[in-house]
Amino acid sequence: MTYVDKPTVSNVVKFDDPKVKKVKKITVMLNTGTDIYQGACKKRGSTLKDEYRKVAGVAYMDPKDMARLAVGNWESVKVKSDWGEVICYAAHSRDAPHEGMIFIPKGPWANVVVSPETYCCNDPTYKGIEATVEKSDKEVLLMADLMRSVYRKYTKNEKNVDELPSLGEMPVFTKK
Amino acid sequence: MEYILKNGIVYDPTNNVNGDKKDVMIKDGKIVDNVSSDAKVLDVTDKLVMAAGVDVHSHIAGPKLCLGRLYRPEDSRAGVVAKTDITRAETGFSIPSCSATGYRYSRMGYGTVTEAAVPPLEAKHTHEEIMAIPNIDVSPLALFGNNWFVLQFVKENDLEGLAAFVSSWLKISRCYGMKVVNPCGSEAWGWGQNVHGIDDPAPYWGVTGGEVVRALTKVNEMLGLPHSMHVHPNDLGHPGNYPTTIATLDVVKDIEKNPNVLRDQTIHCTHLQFHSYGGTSWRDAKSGAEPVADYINKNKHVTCDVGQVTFDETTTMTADAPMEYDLYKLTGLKWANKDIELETASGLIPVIYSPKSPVSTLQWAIGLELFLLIKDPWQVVLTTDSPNAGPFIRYPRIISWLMSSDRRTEMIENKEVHNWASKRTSLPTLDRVYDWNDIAITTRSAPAKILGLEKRGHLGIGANADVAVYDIEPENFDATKASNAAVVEDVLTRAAYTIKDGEVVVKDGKIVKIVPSRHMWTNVTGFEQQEKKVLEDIMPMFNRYYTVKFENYKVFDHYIDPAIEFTIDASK
Amino acid sequence: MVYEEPVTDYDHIVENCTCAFCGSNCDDLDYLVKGNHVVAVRHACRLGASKIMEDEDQRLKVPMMRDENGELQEVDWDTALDAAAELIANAVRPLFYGWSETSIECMKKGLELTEYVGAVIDNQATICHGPTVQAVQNVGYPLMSLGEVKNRADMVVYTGSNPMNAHPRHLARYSVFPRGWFRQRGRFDRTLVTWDPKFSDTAKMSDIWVPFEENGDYAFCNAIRAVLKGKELKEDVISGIPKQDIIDLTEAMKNVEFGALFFGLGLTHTLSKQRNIDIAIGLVQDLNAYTKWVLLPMRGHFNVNGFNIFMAYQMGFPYGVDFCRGYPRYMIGETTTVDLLNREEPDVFMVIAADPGAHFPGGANMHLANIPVIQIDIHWGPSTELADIVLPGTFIGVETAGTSYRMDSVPIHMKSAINPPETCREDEWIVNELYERVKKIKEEAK
Amino acid sequence: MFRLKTITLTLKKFSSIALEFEELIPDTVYNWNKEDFENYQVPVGNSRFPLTNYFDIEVEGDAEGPEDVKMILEGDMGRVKYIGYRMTDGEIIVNGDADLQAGAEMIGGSLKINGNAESYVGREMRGGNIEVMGNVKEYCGTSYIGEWRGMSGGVIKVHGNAGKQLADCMSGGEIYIGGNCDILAGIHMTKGYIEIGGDVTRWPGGQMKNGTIVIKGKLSYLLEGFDPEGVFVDPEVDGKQLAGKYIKYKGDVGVNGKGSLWLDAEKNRNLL
Repeated sequence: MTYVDKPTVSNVVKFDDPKVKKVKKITVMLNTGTDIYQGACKKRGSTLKDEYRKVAGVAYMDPKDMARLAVGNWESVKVKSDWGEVICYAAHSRDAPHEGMIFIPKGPWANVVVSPETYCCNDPTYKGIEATVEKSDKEVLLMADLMRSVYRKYTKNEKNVDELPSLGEMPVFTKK
Repeated sequence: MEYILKNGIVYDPTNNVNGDKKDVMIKDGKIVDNVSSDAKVLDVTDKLVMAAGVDVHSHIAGPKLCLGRLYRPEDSRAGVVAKTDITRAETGFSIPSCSATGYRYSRMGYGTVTEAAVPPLEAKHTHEEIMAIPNIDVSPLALFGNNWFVLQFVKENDLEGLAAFVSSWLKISRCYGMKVVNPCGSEAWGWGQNVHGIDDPAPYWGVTGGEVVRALTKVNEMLGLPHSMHVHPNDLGHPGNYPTTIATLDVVKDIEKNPNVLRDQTIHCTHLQFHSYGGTSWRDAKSGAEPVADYINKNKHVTCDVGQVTFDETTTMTADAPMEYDLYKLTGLKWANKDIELETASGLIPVIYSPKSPVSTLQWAIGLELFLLIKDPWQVVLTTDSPNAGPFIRYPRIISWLMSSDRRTEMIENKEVHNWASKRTSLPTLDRVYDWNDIAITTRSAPAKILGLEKRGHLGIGANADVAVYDIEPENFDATKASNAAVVEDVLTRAAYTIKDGEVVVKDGKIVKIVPSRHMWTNVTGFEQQEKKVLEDIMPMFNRYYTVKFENYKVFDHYIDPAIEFTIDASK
Repeated sequence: MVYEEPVTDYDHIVENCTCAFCGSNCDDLDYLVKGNHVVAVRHACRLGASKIMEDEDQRLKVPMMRDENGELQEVDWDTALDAAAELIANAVRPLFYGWSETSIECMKKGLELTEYVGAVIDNQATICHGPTVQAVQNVGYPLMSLGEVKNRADMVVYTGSNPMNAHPRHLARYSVFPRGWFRQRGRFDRTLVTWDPKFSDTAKMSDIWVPFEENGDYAFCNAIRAVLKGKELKEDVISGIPKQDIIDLTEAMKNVEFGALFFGLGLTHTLSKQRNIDIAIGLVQDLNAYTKWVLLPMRGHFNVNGFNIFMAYQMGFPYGVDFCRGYPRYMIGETTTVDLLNREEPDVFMVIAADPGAHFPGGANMHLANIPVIQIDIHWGPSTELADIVLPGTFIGVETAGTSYRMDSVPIHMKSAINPPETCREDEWIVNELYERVKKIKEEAK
Repeated sequence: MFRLKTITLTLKKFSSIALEFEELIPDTVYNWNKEDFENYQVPVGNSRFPLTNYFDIEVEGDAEGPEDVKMILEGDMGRVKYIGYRMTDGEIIVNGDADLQAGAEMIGGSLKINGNAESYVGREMRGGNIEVMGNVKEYCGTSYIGEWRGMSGGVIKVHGNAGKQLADCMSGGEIYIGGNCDILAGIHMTKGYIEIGGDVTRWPGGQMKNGTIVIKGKLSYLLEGFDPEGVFVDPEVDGKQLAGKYIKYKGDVGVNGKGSLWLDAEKNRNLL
């Protein structure tokens, strides 16, 4: 079966650009939505796989913003909003330039930081969310591990969910 | 199961039974002349007994309806009824949900309803809704008046090809007959335009409405379809449109009727009220009912239904899309539109018919004029073009108006309606009243005959056992009294019994049984060779300009279960 | 991506299959079948192909239930169905969500179950085009079937939508590239316009790109409508667009023969949500006074529109319908899924042919961690990580036939090409089984 | 002689699944005694449970009609929907927050909420008075979805802030917001009077056909669809005397609207 290990992104981040001033953290407007890599991977059903975190656990950024944070393609960043924080990859946006704006394809990673508020219009706020981005040395979690650490449905009494062994890239269940 | 309806007062015009006290016997879903001793006796002594109602023109299932329900939750909310052990929840006033549609027709004693506008591309949708409607058989009519293939055949004057196209498209869409709506006008709407009169050609095609109606009527008789050409003429709802209407009826006058059909007419003009306006604008609009009725009185090749306005807040929906946009410009209410590739267009908009409004009142009065001026009740059928002029649940109220000129006079004199009723129409001068026999004709026998349904609309031996009994004693009740109008409406709204194919589905105005509605469709045989050739000829155009594959275009059998197939031999 | 030789090793081809991905419902797909597997797909886009060439590793094949340690265990169908029925029968505020990736035939059973137990039934429209439906209900809906655009349109506008990513064949099959009856030169006979803050993949190939600012949609459309009414604009720049550009664009839109506006979640998800569509519809209605204009929402799932149509004809309301009082109730923000989850009302959640775990905000999903979740789906997804009972369905349009409605409401019968895995059951069968078993429990309680 | 029946319901158990209160309005309960309430089953989700599961009930005095009734709801009614729904007379006081649809389709009488209220306060209200001491969420005084005839009468007073899309399709009555107001107040409005004491974010009067909106605070975004008609000092608007300088706009021209929008001139100098 043909599929990508990660989306194709250009790689023209100029870290040495004298015009960009290095900072630890930037404030951005976060948008989410679909994109073709996310769509293809999700509907194929490969959501446990490394591919899914590469196509949905990624923040597409403007190269200038990446330079400011000194973060390169496929390095980790922490995205934080009023509703939570999540580690995802940084990658050069195909739609750049759009300084001060990041795009995370819809998926479990985006869900952590978007707003559930519908303003009585049944549709939550998936776009135009204020967030901060900073470089991180943490690894982006695989889907199953992310779901476990965010919702803790079956690990309520676990002290430290993040130290549990990874659930991996294959379904985990006991056969008859 | 056998039944015997005892001592009812029976009105069965088809068989010249005019209010006689007699029994009606039922066996295996048919009317019979005797039943065994274990037949169940239903005592209906002195009660009004008729065949179940037949509706010749209504909009109850399909894309338009669904769009209406989807974008008018405020209308759905207006008819909410909770589920019971037998019935599912109901919603909707002017555009009821599917189950509500079946229940409400059934409660009024109706058994057969014509869905008057099916775009073949979305025929599956119509049939899906018919599957969701209980207790009434449905005869859907497919739209042909603006179909590109039809326009092409008419342009090339290829009637043979057109006939083959029609017969195969009836199979593909599983429809009962042909419908033409604002011929060439809806195609013009593809460019935001309309046509005016029957000689105004559609842009690019250079074909006129008159030519389309004539060609399709010829084909209809060539094939001998059970129902005739069913036309919604051009210029609907425009003051001064009655000459167009008469011209449309006259353009087919010389066409021979197929000898094998039950019906007498070659053309059925629907919701005639909307097509019988005089004047030049709404400022000087007046009734055009007299000339139109006069033409129909002189011409037996024509039948019509009225499309009576009922003074309700309703939803208009028609394949006459340009007309709906005109309405939008008038009222500014929320306008919906749905154009369908290579076939048709349609539009919707909520409308409020108010007795205080001069225009609404004029339309109301014109409808009644047509009922009263057309002499032969077999030529004029009761409809509201539901929901366009009003929801079908108002039929009983219309009947109360037809049966009492006192009630009509009362409405005019007590200023219940605007004075245009007397200033712009002849209604006040018409004191004719319908008796129960006339009512039976206009709501059962005539529509059944016009549709070419020999087993419906009457109680003769062998007819389908579709029967309605109403809790009223015709012999001891004066329907002409204005004060009795409310009683008539009330009683006819909730049948004492509605029997469908020999099963009691309504008792004392309540649904007691759910039976699936059947899909009525016409299967033309003896034309296979021509059909094969035509399909080969048009396939390149189909493949290039439709957005679905031909294989996925047709309506499969499982969408019309259960079905009634009307097989006709076109070679005869 | 590596180059692969075309697949030549197959038993037979099944033609004219319908794609079970987006609302374009392309019905011209050819499946190359070997054994009981689709080994290749012709004519599909990258999205469609990837869904049909599914990931076998994550295919749900057996019913599963959580054990006391919260681990999923394979169980037999009866055990799983009885447990699910028990939960539903005893629920006070059950919510049945999803439906957009299954057949109308299955929805029929689902609605009967919903009505019987007095549940809330809702679909993905509630998180995508719900605001569109609301706007339609407020101001109207001038739409068309896609062939009208293909045959007539000389201007096509996409706004808040990126079909090159979400509906890859939309431009190629319906709107921009195909040769139409009145547009024999295809792309050359049409002007393609994109209104979008981002220079999206669709904007990149457009003739005109109007990059209005984020959340500027409403004011932008309002300005165009004002210009149409002959008003002199006050500001020099509106929503980030220079005054003159707006005037020129308005003129251009007035002077086409047939214009079509397609819009997506970029409108429904930004600040003024349904009002963005509300005013866009108003704009199209205004334009019809000058020339022909139509619009259409870019629906996401192959049957998301189907559910809305099905609910409309069955119950008079399109989505978010609450039967808890015995009659249908539709109240935006009160009977809709995300609001109910935010309010922590539901006590049992059944998800069928949908993936809230992947698509609901965490704040809403948090409640799914507190209540029993029943999942009916074909793949192991984020929702499976929150599911207590998992019932494996079958793949509509590949393994099971069914009815769907395209984004423009054209009904399509999706045929099946291969047999489902023996251990899976058709969605319709599963939901009907639940209905029968719930009825049994309820009747016995009486 | 003066009669009064006081019915006090004090919350003792909070249900996260909302209770529906449309049956407990003065019109239906004026002749109920304590036992009637104790025997009453309140709708909760798809079931009904005894009212006593959730409330302590006190009933004092007697009434001949709804006008004699005073209902007091003590505690957090944040999960009690449809309080005062379609009431025609009498008085309801909520000492706490109120859930969705408070005073929806109200015809007469008065409803006072000594706390915050959820969305749909006074939806399609036809008469009577609603007073909210705290904030209201979205769609206060709005119409039902799809219905183009919204709130047609009565008065809504909110001392706090109002959420988005206040009074959608308003076609009569008066609304007073003491605090700030979010986007699109009076959208699609055709008649009636809206007065906002505080600041407004964006686009008041979008697609309004007629009616009046007065904004005494700062407006951040005005729509292009509004034409200035000059500055007026101490204008009289819909029979109400406003103090100070106001800029008057007419709109929304996008729909040939004849509505009037009044902005405090001092707070909105940038528009002068």
